[in-house]
Amino acid sequence: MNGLTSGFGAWNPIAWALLFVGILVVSFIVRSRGNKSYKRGSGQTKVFLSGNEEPADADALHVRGDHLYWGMVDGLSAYYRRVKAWHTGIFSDYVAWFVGVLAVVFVILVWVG
Amino acid sequence: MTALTTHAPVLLIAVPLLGAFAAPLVGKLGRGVRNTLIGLIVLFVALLAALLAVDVFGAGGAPTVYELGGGTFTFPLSGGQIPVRILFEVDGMSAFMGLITALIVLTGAVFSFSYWKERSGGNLYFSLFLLLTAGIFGMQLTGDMFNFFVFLEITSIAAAGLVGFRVWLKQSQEAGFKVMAMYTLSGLFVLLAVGLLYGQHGHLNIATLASSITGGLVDMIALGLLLTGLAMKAGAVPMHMWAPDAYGEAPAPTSAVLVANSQASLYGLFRILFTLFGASVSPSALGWIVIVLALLTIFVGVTMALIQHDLKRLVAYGAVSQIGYMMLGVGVGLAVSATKPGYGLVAMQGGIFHMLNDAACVGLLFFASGAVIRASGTRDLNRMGGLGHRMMWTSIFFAIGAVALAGVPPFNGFASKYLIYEASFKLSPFLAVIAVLSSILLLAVFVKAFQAAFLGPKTDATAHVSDPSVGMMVPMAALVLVILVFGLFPGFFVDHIVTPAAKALWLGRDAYIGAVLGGI
Amino acid sequence: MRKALLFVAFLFVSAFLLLAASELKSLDPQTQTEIPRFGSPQAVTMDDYFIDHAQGEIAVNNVVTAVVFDYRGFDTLGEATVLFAAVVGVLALFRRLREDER
Amino acid sequence: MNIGNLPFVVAALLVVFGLYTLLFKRNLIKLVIGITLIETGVNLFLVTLGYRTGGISPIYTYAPEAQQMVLPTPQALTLTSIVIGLATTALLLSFAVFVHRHYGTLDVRKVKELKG
Amino acid sequence: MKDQGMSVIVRTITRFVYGLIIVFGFYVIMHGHLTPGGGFQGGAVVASAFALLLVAFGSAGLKGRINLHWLQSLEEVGALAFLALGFLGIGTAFFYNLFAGSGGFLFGASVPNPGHPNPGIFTAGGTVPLMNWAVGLKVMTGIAAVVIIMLVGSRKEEAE
Repeated sequence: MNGLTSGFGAWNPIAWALLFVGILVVSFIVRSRGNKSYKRGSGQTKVFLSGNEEPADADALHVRGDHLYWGMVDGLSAYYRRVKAWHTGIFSDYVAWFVGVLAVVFVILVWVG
Repeated sequence: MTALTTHAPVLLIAVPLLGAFAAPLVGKLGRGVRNTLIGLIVLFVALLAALLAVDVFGAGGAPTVYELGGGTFTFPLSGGQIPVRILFEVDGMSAFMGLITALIVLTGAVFSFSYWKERSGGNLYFSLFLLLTAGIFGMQLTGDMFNFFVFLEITSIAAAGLVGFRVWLKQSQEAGFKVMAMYTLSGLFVLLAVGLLYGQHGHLNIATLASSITGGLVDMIALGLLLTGLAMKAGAVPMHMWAPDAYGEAPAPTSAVLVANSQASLYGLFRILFTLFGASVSPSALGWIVIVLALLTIFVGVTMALIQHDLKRLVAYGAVSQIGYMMLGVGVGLAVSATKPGYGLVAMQGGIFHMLNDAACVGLLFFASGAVIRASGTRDLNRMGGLGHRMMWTSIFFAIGAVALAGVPPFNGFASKYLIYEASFKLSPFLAVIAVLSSILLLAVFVKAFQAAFLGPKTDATAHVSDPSVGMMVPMAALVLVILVFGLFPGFFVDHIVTPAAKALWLGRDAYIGAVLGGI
Repeated sequence: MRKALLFVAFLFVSAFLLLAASELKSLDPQTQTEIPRFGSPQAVTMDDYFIDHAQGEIAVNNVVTAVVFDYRGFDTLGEATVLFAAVVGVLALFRRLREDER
Repeated sequence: MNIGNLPFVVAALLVVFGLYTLLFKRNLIKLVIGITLIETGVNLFLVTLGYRTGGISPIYTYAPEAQQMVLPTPQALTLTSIVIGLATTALLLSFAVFVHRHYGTLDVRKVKELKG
Repeated sequence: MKDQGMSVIVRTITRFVYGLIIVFGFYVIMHGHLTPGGGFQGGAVVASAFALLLVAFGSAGLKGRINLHWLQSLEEVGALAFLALGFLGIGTAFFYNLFAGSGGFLFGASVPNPGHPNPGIFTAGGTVPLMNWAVGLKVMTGIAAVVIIMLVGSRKEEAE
């Protein structure tokens, strides 16, 4: 009824959700059995930024959009240099890519059929 | 009621046209009257699409023929006769696409009422909106090649007018010119292909052409023109560059309808590949062309989305990459459609089911990003932050749409992508690897967007923002409901609406031709 | 380099288009041999139906008008819609903006 | 490549010229002209498809008796596509006007705010 | 610069000619089902008369003579009329030609011995002549509106 079978595997979201809820319950049980003897406001709940002081102004706490994944983008810089070279916003290049794909498709189809 | 069902295919096009023609006149009576008219028309259209779907899927997705200006023939034709008038031919796939379009148009119109309240030119905006709706429905329901081209042009002009509607933004004008020129180019090449087919076979009806196409040189070149033109209008890499411009620069509610427009041209592409040329070309070659385009679309789209810092442009690249998943699923099904193994049908189910899921998720994301941009006054992710404190519901909706589109269980995106993964793995593991990797990257993309826009501490820059008005919240909530229902009960929908659509496309070629020409 | 590749692709596309246009064939009714299609179209059942039945069914002397407005009237509706869409689009582009939108 | 189909080839040649204009010209107005060239070529191709040797125009008013007529369908299709071309050209030119109003230039290489 | 149109000769000739152009356009629309032409062609001819006026007298000379709102409303009326004519035959099917050969008063006459030449029956054709009129109205007003908007709009831009 609510499951999917692809012939090689199966996917049942209801069962998945029940399992998820079960895991949540277990984790809450584990948490409730934890040590309750620490005090708020003391050093025990202080934010640990690798030993530095927590910055005062709020803006410094927020990681802006492009700063996230900068390492990944930097690692892929070779790929991104090429791909960005495609996306010149010039209209003639749009038509050029269209014509190129058209030529390739023509060659393949005439060669096949 | 039965009369309504009988005339549903043409009413789906004629009623939005009526609204489009009447909107500028009725708008002179005031905004309330106009909005009432538009709302009634959109509701009626959704009802008609539902009726048509119930009718067609009740018959197991068998094609039904509607003759415009009929009375000349009765279908299927007896031997020797040929259809001379324009025919509408509705099978499971068409009805399925009609459901998608009805969903997006309904929510988009309701969203537009609030979104366009304090803007000028509302009458013209809603007129173009309904024209685009009528064009999309026409592309999905028609059974005549030249009529398909006419509706293609209607969608092109209406979409370009909507993209360039905010004339005070310079980027919107640039995007409007580019989109209009590219759409016109694709439409003209489709028309050239139609002319070639007419010159060779003397017909314009899809079923008649499909029965008489032999696969000569002229047919092959016409196929190439159709394939490339429609793939460009659907936004397949490397012909996708217009798509982020269009989706990103259009007003938020119309970006979702533009995605539905791309899906309609994708439907036209599938109809041509399966029905029109299904028997005359080796399907594996066509299938692998589509698969290669799909892989490029998935990977390039998602990697380009990763480095965007404009919120709507980021979502737009995500939408481009999702077009690739549909092409991958259906391409796998097409590549193996000579020897029909079991996983071919699974792939078709995945690709076609993903159209519906993608429409819901991308529509929700565009609505949410439009609300965010309207509230924060900027589109730059680097200058956003901390919006989640005061826009709680919008952030929740955005998160749900993002994880659903990225294919995180138990949402609906995973249900369709799961089928695509399994079936494409059976064809070649490489395809599944690329698909899974791109899904993970897409999740990373939306994590970036969510973190940059909604998370972060309260700042006085976000002191004035708040959740949008109820008129904008209701469509988003409706799409969230759709996502949850499709995510929790995928089996039901796959069994009842997706499988008939997939079979109509994958196995229904003879039925499609026979519905017009009889048992030939 | 890219320009050279582009030009080669352009030449390919042009060659295929011209080839397709020149390869349209039809069969000679007397001698069953392939002749150029221009001037002697072969598959004309639909058009002959229009020419023969236009006066009887629609009572119109101008067959082209019969095709445009009756047999393929829906295309004409779509065509009028396209023109309407263009007019609405141009009106929308050149409309008078409100002050806060400039 | 048979010479009997020369009219079709000429119509296709117009399409090729329009494509060349789109690819290698830099002025937005010239790009619009290229698109209209393609469209003219397609229309010419369509209307040429309908020709029969010695056929008269398919109109029965005062027509000579028992004379075969040219095919009417391509003329209808051409009529439709001409009006569609008019509409697209009007919208494209309006967009060109607004691009010039915002960017101050018509050079397609300078109209590239939307990149990446 | 203010656009004052062209020289006296052109303006004088235009005064004589544009009426004739409009009359010819209406003739083409009216006989669309008998002679070459039809709604689109006739509408384009009438619109060309508007364009000629615009060229001869200039946008400044034409200010206040042509009401753009009226043109737009008339175009929508023409489109709605065309759609309504399509809806007339919904009893059978959309775009069903209800009046053709019905003998009714509205273009209901039928053609004697069809398939052969005849002088042309003006009152035949059913909804086809009516559709010609609707499309003609729509096309003439639409094209005129587009031409006027684009000219006036670009003039305004130059003035700024």
